[in-house]
Amino acid sequence: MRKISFSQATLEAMQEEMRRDKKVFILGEDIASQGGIFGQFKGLPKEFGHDRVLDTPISETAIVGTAIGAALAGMRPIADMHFADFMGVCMDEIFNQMAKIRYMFGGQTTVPMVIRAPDGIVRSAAAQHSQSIEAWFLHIPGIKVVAPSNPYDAKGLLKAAIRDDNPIIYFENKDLFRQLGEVPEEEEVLVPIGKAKVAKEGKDVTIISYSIMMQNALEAATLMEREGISAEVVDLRTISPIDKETILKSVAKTKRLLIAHEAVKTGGVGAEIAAIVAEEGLDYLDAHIVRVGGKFTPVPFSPTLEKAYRPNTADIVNGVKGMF
Amino acid sequence: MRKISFSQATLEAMQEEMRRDKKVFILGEDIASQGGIFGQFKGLPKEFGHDRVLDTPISETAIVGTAIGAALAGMRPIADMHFADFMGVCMDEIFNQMAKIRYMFGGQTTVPMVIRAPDGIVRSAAAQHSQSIEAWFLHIPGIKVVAPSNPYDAKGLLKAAIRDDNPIIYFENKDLFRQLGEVPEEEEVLVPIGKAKVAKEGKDVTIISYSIMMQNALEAATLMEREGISAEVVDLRTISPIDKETILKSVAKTKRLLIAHEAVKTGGVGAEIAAIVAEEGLDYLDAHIVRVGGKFTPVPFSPTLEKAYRPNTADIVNGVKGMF
Amino acid sequence: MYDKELLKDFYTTMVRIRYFEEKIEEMSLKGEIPGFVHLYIGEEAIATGVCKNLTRKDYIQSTHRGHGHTIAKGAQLDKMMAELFGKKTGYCKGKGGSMHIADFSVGMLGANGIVGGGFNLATGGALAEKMKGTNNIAVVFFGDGASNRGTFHEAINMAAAWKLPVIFVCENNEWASTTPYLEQTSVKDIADRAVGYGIPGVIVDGNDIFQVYEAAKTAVERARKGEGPTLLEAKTYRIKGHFVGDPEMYRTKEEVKERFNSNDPIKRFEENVLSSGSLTGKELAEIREKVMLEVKKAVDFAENSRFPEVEELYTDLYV
Amino acid sequence: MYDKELLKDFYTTMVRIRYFEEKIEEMSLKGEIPGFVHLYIGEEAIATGVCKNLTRKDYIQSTHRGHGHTIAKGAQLDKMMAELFGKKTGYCKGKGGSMHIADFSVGMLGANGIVGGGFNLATGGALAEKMKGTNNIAVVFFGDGASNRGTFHEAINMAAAWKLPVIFVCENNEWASTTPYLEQTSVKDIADRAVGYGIPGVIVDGNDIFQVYEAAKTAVERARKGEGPTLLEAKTYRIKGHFVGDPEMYRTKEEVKERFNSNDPIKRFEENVLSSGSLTGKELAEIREKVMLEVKKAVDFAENSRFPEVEELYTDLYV
Ligand SMILES: Cc1ncc(C[n+]2csc(CCOP(=O)(O)OP(=O)(O)O)c2C)c(N)n1
Ligand SMILES: Cc1ncc(C[n+]2csc(CCOP(=O)(O)OP(=O)(O)O)c2C)c(N)n1
Ligand SMILES: [Mg+2]
Ligand SMILES: [Mg+2]
Repeated sequence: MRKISFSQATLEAMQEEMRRDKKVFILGEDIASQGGIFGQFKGLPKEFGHDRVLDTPISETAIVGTAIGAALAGMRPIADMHFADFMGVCMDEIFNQMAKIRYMFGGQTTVPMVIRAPDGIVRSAAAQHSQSIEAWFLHIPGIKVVAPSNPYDAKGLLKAAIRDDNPIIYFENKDLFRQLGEVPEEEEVLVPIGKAKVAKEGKDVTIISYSIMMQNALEAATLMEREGISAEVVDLRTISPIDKETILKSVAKTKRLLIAHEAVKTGGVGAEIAAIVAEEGLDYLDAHIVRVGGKFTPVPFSPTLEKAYRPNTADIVNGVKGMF
Repeated sequence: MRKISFSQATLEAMQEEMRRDKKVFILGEDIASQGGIFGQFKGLPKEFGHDRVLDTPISETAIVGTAIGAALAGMRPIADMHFADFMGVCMDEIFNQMAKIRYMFGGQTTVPMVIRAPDGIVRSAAAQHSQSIEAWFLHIPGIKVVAPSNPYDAKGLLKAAIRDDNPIIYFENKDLFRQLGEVPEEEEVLVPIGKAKVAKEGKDVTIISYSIMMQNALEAATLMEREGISAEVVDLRTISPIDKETILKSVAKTKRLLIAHEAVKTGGVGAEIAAIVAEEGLDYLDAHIVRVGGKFTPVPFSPTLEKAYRPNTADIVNGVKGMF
Repeated sequence: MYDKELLKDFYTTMVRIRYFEEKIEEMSLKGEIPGFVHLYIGEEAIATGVCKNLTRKDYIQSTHRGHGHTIAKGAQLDKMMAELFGKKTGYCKGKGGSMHIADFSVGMLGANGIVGGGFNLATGGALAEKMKGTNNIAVVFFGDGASNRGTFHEAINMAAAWKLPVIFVCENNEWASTTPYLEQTSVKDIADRAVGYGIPGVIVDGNDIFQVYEAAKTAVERARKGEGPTLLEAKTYRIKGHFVGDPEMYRTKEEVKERFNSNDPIKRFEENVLSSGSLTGKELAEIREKVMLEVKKAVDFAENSRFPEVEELYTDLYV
Repeated sequence: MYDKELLKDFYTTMVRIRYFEEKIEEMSLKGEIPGFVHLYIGEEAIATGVCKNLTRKDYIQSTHRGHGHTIAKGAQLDKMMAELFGKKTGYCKGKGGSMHIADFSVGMLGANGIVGGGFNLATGGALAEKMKGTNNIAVVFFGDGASNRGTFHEAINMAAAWKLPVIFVCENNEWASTTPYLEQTSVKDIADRAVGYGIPGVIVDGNDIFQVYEAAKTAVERARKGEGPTLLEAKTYRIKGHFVGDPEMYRTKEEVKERFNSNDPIKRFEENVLSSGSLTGKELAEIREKVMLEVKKAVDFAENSRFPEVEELYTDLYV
């Protein structure tokens, strides 16, 4: 099958959905003139015009706020955040408006929109350009949150997000943009929101991850296979609503659980997963749960420190070994 | 001992610290002219003048941003958020500036400031005026987060926060403001940040809570006592950094754990506590962990729905009973 | 000269707002209406004068003080009242309440508990209509206090740079909660801020419905023609406390009374139409009676409606 | 007439910025400097002209394009270079890098990776000095793009309402990353926005250090006297890509070259002082050589420094 980059996969998703539905448009900083920092918008204005691919002022509250307003008026906007780190600027629009409008107005409207949010560590971008903050949004009812780990899912989840009538935050890891992966050209790629995927079957331990840490999870699984530990790797794909069923099913089978994400470990998505299992699957467990995540500091600049900050494959392997 | 209200306790903390240190000042919306919505600033301008008790424009980024700037310039500001719900407006200032400045500048400075954030449900204030969002801040390295449950702690934690050289978020539950409690007049009240407190000893189950849900936790403990279940109730007091030691010690003793907070259960502080125990204290457990928290919806307006939304004492009792 | 029907319309809407709100105040003080309630009494001419230029396809975004806007845009009093009571027959099925009143069916896209939360949403509505090629427009109402929020700036800059059909209507009632606006706002006339966006900034007497109507008309025409936004400042005064129950220790009762007596927009309208002979005292009285009845019915409707069932907590969250 | 020492100072600082940055560009392209690097080349007259009016006790807040401000405020090149290399001898012990360069010891309170992040912080610094009763002031540098952030509005309104000693210096270099500023900014002259806050809005040729210096001097005096903020717009042009490595597909090389050749602030300064006879060619050459050596030493220092130890990850977080 043909291989395309993660960035290209998101681009195709946009193209297909913008062709399919005139109501879909995109707005964000520096997306039209040069195609986005990671090339993820390249060529869109050429096909769809500058009326549907809007470069905006540096005004994050206006980017998300106008997207919400446009959604209320029947459009299906996609708002690009440039870096997920800038979501703090428009956090009010996200959690007090976007997430609550449907509910607090008693279902009078829908808010069909997508926020694209490139996150994660990328070549020493330092404290304000390297964050993974998906856990905040897990705690906010009224939105859905997805985080693809590969080009196929990147395309399928973005297309599904654009079609969904709920507001969706699409976290895309910056370091994944150049990753290549198989994405069929012939058939339509749609990945259902709300369903985790067993990326690799196994029987001794469950590793749950998502986004870029899936690479480490799979690598760890391969390494451990050689030492006789069979790991099942679950790709969460959707962070909210979290797919409890798949999680519990896997843990029931393997009896052991490790969760890995790049975001800070404390208060991260891993905490919620561990809690779910401690509440509803405690009896399955033959060993303590392990969480692997970013250290409890801002992301430092210097490459040596950045490396020390970031969770890695060895952390996963060691975490699992400690369970036996 | 004399009894004063929670609101009065915070007022005394401010007075004492403002007398003690000229660098301490406070800024926020509508705090000077009428003393704050909950009376928590009453009379301050009279003693300290309008130069140290500043009414501000409706500009949350400016309130927190200027507080940060003033802290860098050697002052010790206290910024009032009016409602914790408005923290989304200045989330960037909180998490990208306040929390990171010391670290990303390599320790060149300190950022001694306090953000006061009234949170929680109060008489049908609805979706945008009832939230408890402390869990977000647990996930942000570089800040400390406290949440008193009674007048004594309200005073002691606020005084300690004002003296601390780190940026601190002080969540104060709106419905607690009128609560009365013993606070000695003669001695200085200081509650150490970072230490949880065993509010009631017990041996069959540990209930961890903080802020207003401590009332439900203690009430549940009393009810269960009658049925022969002895609950140990731990008041977290500080949410970040979380006091692992006290938590694990209590669970080691009781073998059972329930965590209760008003904030949405999913992705809440309870998730982190459950995860800590699943990681480091799994062997202690004789039963699954239970989390009690707000339902997964925005806070609804109608009293009947608001009541259904809010976790209560019965939820705690039932949660514990399910463990036996 | 104004059409007689339009004048009756003006009066009906203003009185509808006034009577509705007087009832709300009463009910709120009695404890029958939960939550925070902010009254619009004394500012009726603004919502009315602006909205009479709009169709149902135009959008408005409102504030925490939103009953007046909602009524002026054409919402029904009964469903509003039920919402304020927290009943399931309310516009938001009891999930919203006063601070989140809305009627999407008439283009009233919501009150907002976040001061300054509506600027960008209105701008987005305007963007959508522009993209769709209609000539519908959007209006956002906001207070003097809200003019100091960053969202004011981001929304107006974007709207002006993109020439969007949106009108920014500042209701300068001299107070932001307990704070006199001049203490925290760096300009006397908020309309001056229009200069920084290269758009018209217009000041009107907000208690004179004719001035409001005419200025809004010009702004609406401009917007419909694709010439971009206008910043319209209506000078008024907040007659009631910030919210029902406000002890109002920051100003004197006399000050308020005097401002109201000398400058009640409804009285001014009555004097105007009576002295010019455009409407008769009888015609006005008929309108008042009709509205009085309507408010009474709305209360009955609300009182006889049920609270939502506990299961409804979970509905209307996701599609 | 300018004092000779001041002129030498002007030149030294501008050349120091230029040479430092040229070296940075080279090192960054070679991959020896990690992270995003934004160059200030061509805008040197602004930071220099403004900061020569300041003392070490005054504060500045900077941007993502912060090397120039840092140097102009008096920081050392060696510690800066080490920081950019990610070494533990850097100003931030390698934790910050280019986007978070700072030297608190000279009142340089930080570059900022968040566009528009500095407005309120500077205002807070000014507030603190006012409360302490000093006559120190704060300056915040920001771009044309940043002038559309809500923080611009909230900070200037507060500073103006409270008459705080802070100066808002807009470096209008015509570009916000890949976007020409006029496409997304609703006014041609950002200084026009001053009207909306009732403060002076002043425009200068930002590539003429004398103009910048004089206008900043007036603003600084005003601030020190307690008369409040000034919005100072310096017109300039971004010579380099938005960041080192920017493919710059949104404009032509010719356009940039022409703008630089015709309007290099350093060349303009040289021509000025040479033609007026204020400084000789020899004096200028000496300064250049001295600075060249200084930059070389800074690189040596950085290259010979060590990367932070892994354990340092956990230091400098809490007190
Ligand atoms: C972002 C935000 N900050 C603060 C508040 C609290 N608050 C509610 S209304 C109000 C005053 C609003 O004043 P103004 O905009 O002039 O409107 P008015 O009440 O006078 O109609 C304040 C401070 C809020 N709801 N949202
Ligand atoms: C809040 C925020 N939004 C977006 C960005 C991404 N960004 C970095 S620099 C820049 C352009 C800034 O333009 P301007 O303010 O004119 O400064 P200049 O780069 O021209 O000096 C953008 C969009 C950011 N860092 N922060
Ligand atoms: Mg007002
Ligand atoms: Mg620029």
